Amino acid sequence: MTKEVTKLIHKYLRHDKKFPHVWCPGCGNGIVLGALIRAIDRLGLEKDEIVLASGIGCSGRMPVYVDFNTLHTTHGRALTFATGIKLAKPSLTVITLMGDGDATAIGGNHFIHAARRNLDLTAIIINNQIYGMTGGQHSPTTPYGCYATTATYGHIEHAFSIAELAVTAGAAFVARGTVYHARLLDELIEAGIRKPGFSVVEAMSNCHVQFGRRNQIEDPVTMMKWLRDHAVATEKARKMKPDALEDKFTIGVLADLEKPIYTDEYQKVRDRAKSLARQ
Amino acid sequence: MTKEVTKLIHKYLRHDKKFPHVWCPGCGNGIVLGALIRAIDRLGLEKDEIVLASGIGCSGRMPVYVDFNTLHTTHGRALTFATGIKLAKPSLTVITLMGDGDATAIGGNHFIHAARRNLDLTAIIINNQIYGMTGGQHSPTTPYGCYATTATYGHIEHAFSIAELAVTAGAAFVARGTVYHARLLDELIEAGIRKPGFSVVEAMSNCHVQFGRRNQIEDPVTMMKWLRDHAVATEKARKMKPDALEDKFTIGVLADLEKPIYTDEYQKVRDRAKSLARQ
Amino acid sequence: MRTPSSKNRRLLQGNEAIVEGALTAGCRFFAGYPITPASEISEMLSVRLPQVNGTFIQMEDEIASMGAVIGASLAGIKSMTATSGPGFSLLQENLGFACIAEVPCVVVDVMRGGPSTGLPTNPSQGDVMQARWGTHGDHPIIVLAVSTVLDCFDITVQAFNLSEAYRVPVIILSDEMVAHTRETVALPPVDRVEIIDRVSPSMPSEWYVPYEGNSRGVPTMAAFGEGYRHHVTGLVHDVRGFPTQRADEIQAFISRLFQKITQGFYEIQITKSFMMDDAEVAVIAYGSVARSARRAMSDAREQGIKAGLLQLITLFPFPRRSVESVLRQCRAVLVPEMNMGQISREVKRVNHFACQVEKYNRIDGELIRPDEISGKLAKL
Amino acid sequence: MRTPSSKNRRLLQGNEAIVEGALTAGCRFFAGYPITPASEISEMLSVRLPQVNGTFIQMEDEIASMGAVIGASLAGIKSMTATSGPGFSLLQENLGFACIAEVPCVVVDVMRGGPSTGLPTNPSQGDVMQARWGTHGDHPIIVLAVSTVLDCFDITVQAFNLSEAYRVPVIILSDEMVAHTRETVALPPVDRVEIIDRVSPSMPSEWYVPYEGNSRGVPTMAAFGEGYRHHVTGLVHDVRGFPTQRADEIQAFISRLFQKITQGFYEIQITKSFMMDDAEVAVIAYGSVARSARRAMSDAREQGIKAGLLQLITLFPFPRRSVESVLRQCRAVLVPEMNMGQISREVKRVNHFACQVEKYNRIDGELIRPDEISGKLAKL
Amino acid sequence: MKPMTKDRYEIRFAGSGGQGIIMAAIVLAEAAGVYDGNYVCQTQSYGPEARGGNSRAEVVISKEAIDYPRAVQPDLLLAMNQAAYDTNFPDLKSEGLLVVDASLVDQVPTGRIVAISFTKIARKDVGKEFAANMVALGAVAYLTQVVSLKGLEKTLTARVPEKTEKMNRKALHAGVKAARKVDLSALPHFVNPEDEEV
Amino acid sequence: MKPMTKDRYEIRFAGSGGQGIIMAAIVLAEAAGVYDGNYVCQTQSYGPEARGGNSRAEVVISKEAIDYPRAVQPDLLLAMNQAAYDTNFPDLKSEGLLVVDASLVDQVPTGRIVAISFTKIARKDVGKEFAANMVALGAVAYLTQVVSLKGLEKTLTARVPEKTEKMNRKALHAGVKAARKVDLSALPHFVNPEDEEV
Amino acid sequence: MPPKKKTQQTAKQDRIANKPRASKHKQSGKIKELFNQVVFRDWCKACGICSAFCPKKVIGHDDRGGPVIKRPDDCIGCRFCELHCPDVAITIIVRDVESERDRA
Amino acid sequence: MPPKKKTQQTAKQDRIANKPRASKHKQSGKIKELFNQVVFRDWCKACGICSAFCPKKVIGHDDRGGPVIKRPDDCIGCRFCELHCPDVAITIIVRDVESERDRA
Ligand SMILES: Cc1ncc(C[n+]2csc(CCOP(=O)(O)OP(=O)(O)O)c2C)c(N)n1
Ligand SMILES: Cc1ncc(C[n+]2csc(CCOP(=O)(O)OP(=O)(O)O)c2C)c(N)n1
Ligand code: SF4
Ligand code: SF4
Ligand code: SF4
Ligand code: SF4
Ligand code: SF4
Ligand code: SF4
Ligand SMILES: [Mg+2]
Ligand SMILES: [Mg+2]
Repeated sequence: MTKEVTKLIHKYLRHDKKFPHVWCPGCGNGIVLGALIRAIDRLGLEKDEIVLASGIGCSGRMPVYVDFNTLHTTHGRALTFATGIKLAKPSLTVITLMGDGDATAIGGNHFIHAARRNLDLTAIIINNQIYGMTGGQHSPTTPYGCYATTATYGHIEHAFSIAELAVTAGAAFVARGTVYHARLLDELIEAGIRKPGFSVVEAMSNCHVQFGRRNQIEDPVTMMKWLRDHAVATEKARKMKPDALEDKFTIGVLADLEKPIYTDEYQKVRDRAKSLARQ
Repeated sequence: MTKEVTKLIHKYLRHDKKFPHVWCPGCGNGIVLGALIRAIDRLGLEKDEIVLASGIGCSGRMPVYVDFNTLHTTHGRALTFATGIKLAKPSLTVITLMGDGDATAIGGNHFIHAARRNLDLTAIIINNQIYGMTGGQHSPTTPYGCYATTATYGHIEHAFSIAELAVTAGAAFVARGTVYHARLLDELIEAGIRKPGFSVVEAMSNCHVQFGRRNQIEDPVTMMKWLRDHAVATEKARKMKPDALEDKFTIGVLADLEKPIYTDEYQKVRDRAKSLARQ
Repeated sequence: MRTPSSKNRRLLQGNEAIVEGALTAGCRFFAGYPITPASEISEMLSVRLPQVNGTFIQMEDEIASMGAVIGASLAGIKSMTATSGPGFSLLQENLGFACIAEVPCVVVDVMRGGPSTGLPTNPSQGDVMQARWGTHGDHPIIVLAVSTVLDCFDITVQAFNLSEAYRVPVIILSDEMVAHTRETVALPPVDRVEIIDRVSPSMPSEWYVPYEGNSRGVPTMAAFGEGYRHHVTGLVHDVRGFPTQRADEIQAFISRLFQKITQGFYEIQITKSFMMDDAEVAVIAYGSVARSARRAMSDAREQGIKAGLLQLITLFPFPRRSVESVLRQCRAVLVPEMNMGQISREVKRVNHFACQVEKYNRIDGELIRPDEISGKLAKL
Repeated sequence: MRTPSSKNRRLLQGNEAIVEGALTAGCRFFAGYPITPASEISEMLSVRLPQVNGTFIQMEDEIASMGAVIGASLAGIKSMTATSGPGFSLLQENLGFACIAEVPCVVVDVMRGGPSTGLPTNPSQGDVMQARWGTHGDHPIIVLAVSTVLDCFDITVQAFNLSEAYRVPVIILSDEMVAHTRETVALPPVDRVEIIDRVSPSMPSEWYVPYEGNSRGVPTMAAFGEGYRHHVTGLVHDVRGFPTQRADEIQAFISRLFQKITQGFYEIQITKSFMMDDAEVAVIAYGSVARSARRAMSDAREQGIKAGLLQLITLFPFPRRSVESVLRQCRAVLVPEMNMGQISREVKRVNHFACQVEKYNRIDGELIRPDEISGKLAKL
Repeated sequence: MKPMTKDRYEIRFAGSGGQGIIMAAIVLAEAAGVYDGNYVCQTQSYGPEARGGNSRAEVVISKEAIDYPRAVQPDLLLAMNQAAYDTNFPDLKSEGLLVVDASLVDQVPTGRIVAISFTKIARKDVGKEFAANMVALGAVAYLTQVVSLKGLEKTLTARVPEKTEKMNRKALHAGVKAARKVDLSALPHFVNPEDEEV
Repeated sequence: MKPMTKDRYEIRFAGSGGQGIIMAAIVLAEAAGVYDGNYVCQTQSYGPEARGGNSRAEVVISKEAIDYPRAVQPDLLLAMNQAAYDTNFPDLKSEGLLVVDASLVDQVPTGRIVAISFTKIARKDVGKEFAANMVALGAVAYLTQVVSLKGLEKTLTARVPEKTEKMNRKALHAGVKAARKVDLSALPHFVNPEDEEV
Repeated sequence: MPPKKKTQQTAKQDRIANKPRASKHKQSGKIKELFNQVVFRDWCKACGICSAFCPKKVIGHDDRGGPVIKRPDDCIGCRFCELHCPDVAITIIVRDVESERDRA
Repeated sequence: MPPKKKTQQTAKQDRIANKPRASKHKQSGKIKELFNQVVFRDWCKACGICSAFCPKKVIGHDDRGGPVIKRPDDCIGCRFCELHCPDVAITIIVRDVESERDRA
């Protein structure tokens, strides 16, 4: 993988679309784009086999740029469209790409139900802790005390831990990475796609423009350093005291379970239905 | 409490509404109704101070019968209406009453967000593991392998643990009871209402008509025995091996945390806003 | 359920006939959320679809159901959902997506009394205008109304055919009355029913322009995974499917969406005439009320009134031509509806004639009776 | 933000003026979810409401926002939400609840290009019919359209007043153009603005019948927690608020919902006439297009055309009387809209006159220019 | 069995939820429609919960296609309890036939009436009180002759769970038997002897 | 300062997102409206993301209430880069005034044009390239006389964050100063000497 | 709305044990408390819960599943029946022998 | 749609190191691999990430934040820059001294 990184990325881009892409200079979305493509390349999947479905948000713009079957759904609903696609054509590799608001504000219900249902989908969530596209309103992952255009006096709500929520809701594979830890992110996305069943990869990312600006972090570099300094590997975290973990978050694999997969189960339903009908 | 149980219940009923109520003979909803009223009586709350808001479902019919400020909202949205009420008039004791489908299927998102936000609301969820009102379709808590009108070949999805979901989402108080353990249920509801912050009381209940009938449990008594035999007190469960807990569920208090309460926090926002405006 | 097969006759409920129609039309995917009085459609399809290698899924709500239906259709499978008012309101945003992305699909709305939770077990025709205008932004859509159990079968097949032919969502408006009425019907064998499928691209994939209309304004449609990689979005897009803000491209795109329907009026706008040849007064009705109207018309004829009936199957695009010819011919027209007057507004809109248009409305959850209509007719 | 106070003049954006109007009208609760081009309303209210002991909350979506708005209103606080097309579609189910339970509240829909995600940063008038018919079941509702920044203030106050007076949700239709235009306006001091509040019951609580209309058909409204314990439901209910399936009670209830609005037509149906006295041709317009129309009318007058303008502030209940008098008077009427023709349908519906009704539509995300309208006028 | 003579015959069954009113109507409709070759139209109305409350089902049987699906004026009304009788009696055609469950309708009304203790017969002869609907159906079939017993039996085979088929058939026959004792020509008032025993 | 002579004066600013085009228009509008007592109407259009892409803002200033809020034909066009010039030039009134940022517009067009290196002035004289918008605003104010410098200064105090006020004021004056060197009567073509130095 | 019909309802109540019983059994040294089990037939739906779970088999059931008070004096006042009756249809009242005797 | 304009784009690329350098340093006993750092200026948004994190300070930045390759030969090919460039605008290519010399 280490060789010709950029060249292989170009193989998957839609060059007839206007590049440079729409994202702000230094936006983490671009880094996740690279990680996703590298993961897919390593998996050796055909472009035709892949569906990338997003919701609405800065992150939601990603599908435009990549040469797969791409879908830009309504805000929060990517997983519902993905569910239909996967059930209709289980041979497709269906990946959804969502923002933190997209996946856990308006789309929170679909998220937990997809986790419960365990269809073989991969949900990549770019968590920049803010509504980027609409101009910096607080999201369900905006930390307590931070500032946002709808939290001018400091945010009074508490943040969801997206990955933890996915675990409780029943996801088969859950991981968290950051755009600073790019190689790890490649691996986590690769593992998520490889995993049969519902996988969640939360990618902590920087929106220095809408989040950073209001929280005294104006540039991508400082935000990436923040990500670097506050991430603790899951294995390491297990050995740490709760106090030491207070302002940290864990990265790595949080859950990896064997659970029956919806499409397999449904095939059994079909078999049962047919044999009962024959009776 | 032990004396004159029924009489005190009558004090809170709306006698100008047609009793007996609409529920099937032996339906657990009636038992929860009793528990709720006893809890309120023990808390010594005035009827005028209480708002009981429900969604749609068999359970959602409860508010009609009780002499509080009552509200029968749209399916799944009780918590959103309750949020508005509480914010507009924080002095009111706002209780929501929801079915499992109501709270965790269509209303799942409001549920986890209410838990995250930590407004001082009490959410009572009657979990009968089925859609009662619409005729026995599977709900997000219908166990794997069970039968329902939309799971004729056996259910292939996995159930949410409502209380556990509430814990991860951030609820300040979470408890689970059953309609068999009525005295405990009284206490849990009482504790839930007493608790400042968002409290969840999941009441496992019997719908022998829509759930039972299709799953070889045709009468309320058998279902109540099932509840009796599969519930394990949280304290006891902690000492048990995972294997032994396989087909069991825990009852009692699952979480009880100190978290800042939304309305208190918002009062601080108001103070800050005013002092900034004065500058 | 063991069903008798004597002479192919069956006693079916309206909801059941919709299921049969959908299966016959080739529907192999259903996502839904239970709601009275539409739940039987879900329930029966949960039994039937897996028998034919189709897929049924109960989603967490109607929004999710509509999303899944669109997803399945994009993957090449004919798909459908069924709901009633409250759910129909919820799925409107995604329905708009189906409109703009031209995703064929069928949505059944079994109308009950409204607004809000309303009257869950009573029939109504309150969602007619919503079916046309329920999602935001100007959009074309097809709305069909069923009136009998046999209709439920026939029109469901039609709905899929139109949806596939025009790449447009089609709404079937049923109501609690039609949904739960049982009638004996003899369904045609599958091979006798005309089935239309979307046109798939046949050109090399490099030449595929996903949103370029053919002569009828309808683009060919490639399913995901068939080698024609393309982009689908709810944003206004150019012919390649990519978002655009260029006024000329927007104009061309939205115009085509409407023109494909306008060009198909002849095929899309279905009505039925009864005794209209010499009619001096007419009833214009649809749905279960059309049955009462038919009886009322017979009764009125017996009383010597030259009455006729125009039954609307297609409500939108509003069958202007047929209605206009009735308005031109008749002295007076009565539009009975189980709402405050919705289609009567449309009839009035196109009434440039010397015809008196009267409405008759019932909003109490009861089907309008024939004598109410014939009584009104007698006074016109 | 420090604002200048010289002569009370301020440079305000349309969205800002809506905020000022709402605060002046007594709105003390806002629940919303961000969306372009309505987000500024949320953002500014998040700053302003806590200053006046009000409450702002950003909910998880628009469905939740609408629920919270209804809850707050039931608890006695004037409340509002603001959104754009996609969110407006989502909140329709709960909006229907507000209709049936007669909960005063104001919903701002800042229209952008649609359908679906459409054109998020372009103006349109695509949601007009949706504002009237978006929720299921027949329901009465009031829809007002704003056209200038000052309108945004005035009409928002009006919206709250009508909502409180009639216990009906009021929709304010704005569009991206109006929302983001900045103008200098001098807002009236709060004590000069007429504010209407819902009528609270004054009888002893045992006598309180929560859904019994007064002479105007509007029931008094008790806030939760004030001693008038009652039941509120989305089901059709009797005068006491309890669910009913009795046809007579249903009939009486739904009729009252409509009659309270019908009886208030005189007060509710607001229009403005410009140069109509001697007009031979007229433009009927609303929203930002009305501004272009006004200019076009002046230009046409300069060219010697006797043109007039009827600007609709109230879109629904459709101001039939005003429109009819224009139709009666004029040879021809032009209805320019940034949609495929929505209000033009209504104008045609009430046109029983010898007036030619023409529509002019633009759907490319651009505001219709005055010269387009005057050009059309010249040809009428 | 006499052939159906009228072009359109309207039947209404009324009772409370749980009495199997709708199932009886469905079986009647299917028999008359699928087996006897008539046009039929079966409708019902019920409360919001489908449990308890009033329940009402209608069957229209005709030799021609049916327009209005509901009973305009029932030719036959079956009332399975007092409330059902009270609400529905005014709708009955003047020359229409009223059939009541004598076990559950106390106030015996005037007019052409057949009162049979369906519930009691079900309990005693069939052993299951809830089979009263089929007992009543048997009686109605015999009294009206709008449907063939053979059709009803075939329908039962197709519609009801196999294990209950025998019981339902028994109930049907018990109903026919009880109705045989009725002399329609002796109306307007008749009380079935079974009832006298009480 | 000369009073505004025209009834309706239309100004368009065009550039790319991030150049502060809209802020400049807002300040102009507020000054002309709130302080100078005119009717003003300020509008803009932008792409879906509000980051990068083209940005366009208009101000209409009038002694009467303003009907159509947009510029019908701008009296003045300020183009802050080549693309902005290319797209917007055709709309300019024939006798209208074109002002361009000479640092960013390469192809000097024909016609009545004032080219000043706003960006360069901002960088050199103000020390912040992003203050170019205020430099341009100062120049526009001086050249058109539709707004008072005093009004602009007061507006700055009200609108911009306190810490940037001084810088913005400086930029404004730098713009005025640069514009002073322009002899409008010497048009149709003029290049500001500042630019010559490059 | 306060329950206005209270007296009416009380009147309707199915007083199973309407004559006072003097049966004071001595049990474990102290006087055993006695209870009346009052079923409100209008609301009882004969679900069978009270009879199935009564630890002392005080409550039996008729052929429709409705409660039949069989051994009223065996009742220990545990109130399981009362707490679990979904229809608020059964009430356990401490038997006040004195006052009942007075009224008799 | 396959990227058809590949050659065109490659042509556009800003070849910082366009003449071969023969600088083979001996390091820890084996021949040090050398790399070219190719910045695609059309896409680079001058975010500053590559320069800020380059462990060997190979990349500096101009006054707008854009990358300036300062010490190309110090590059260790760690590809941090390449993996983190949000705009796919920087490529690290193993320097093939032989072929570059040939072409020169
Ligand atoms: C129904 C609906 N409501 C609101 C919006 C407006 N909206 C677009 S993106 C967005 C949130 C974006 O935040 P996030 O999902 O975190 O994505 P990001 O932009 O941060 O990548 C919102 C609220 C919408 N498009 N649709
Ligand atoms: C938007 C919407 N969708 C569907 C329904 C139909 N519906 C009513 S209640 C219900 C589910 C009831 O299940 P649950 O919440 O578990 O309550 P229960 O009846 O079991 O107490 C459904 C799907 C509705 N009322 N509104
Ligand atoms: S606003 Fe934030 S998330 Fe959106 S493109 Fe810019 S930096 Fe990225
Ligand atoms: S259907 Fe189930 S939940 Fe509903 S009332 Fe009956 S037993 Fe209770
Ligand atoms: S528990 Fe209540 S409803 Fe059930 S049988 Fe006993 S008294 Fe009757
Ligand atoms: S109180 Fe206890 S012992 Fe007495 S009847 Fe009830 S359940 Fe039986
Ligand atoms: S990381 Fe990429 S976009 Fe950022 S400065 Fe370096 S090359 Fe340019
Ligand atoms: S590959 Fe590593 S050392 Fe070389 S330029 Fe990039 S970051 Fe620096
Ligand atoms: Mg985000
Ligand atoms: Mg349930």
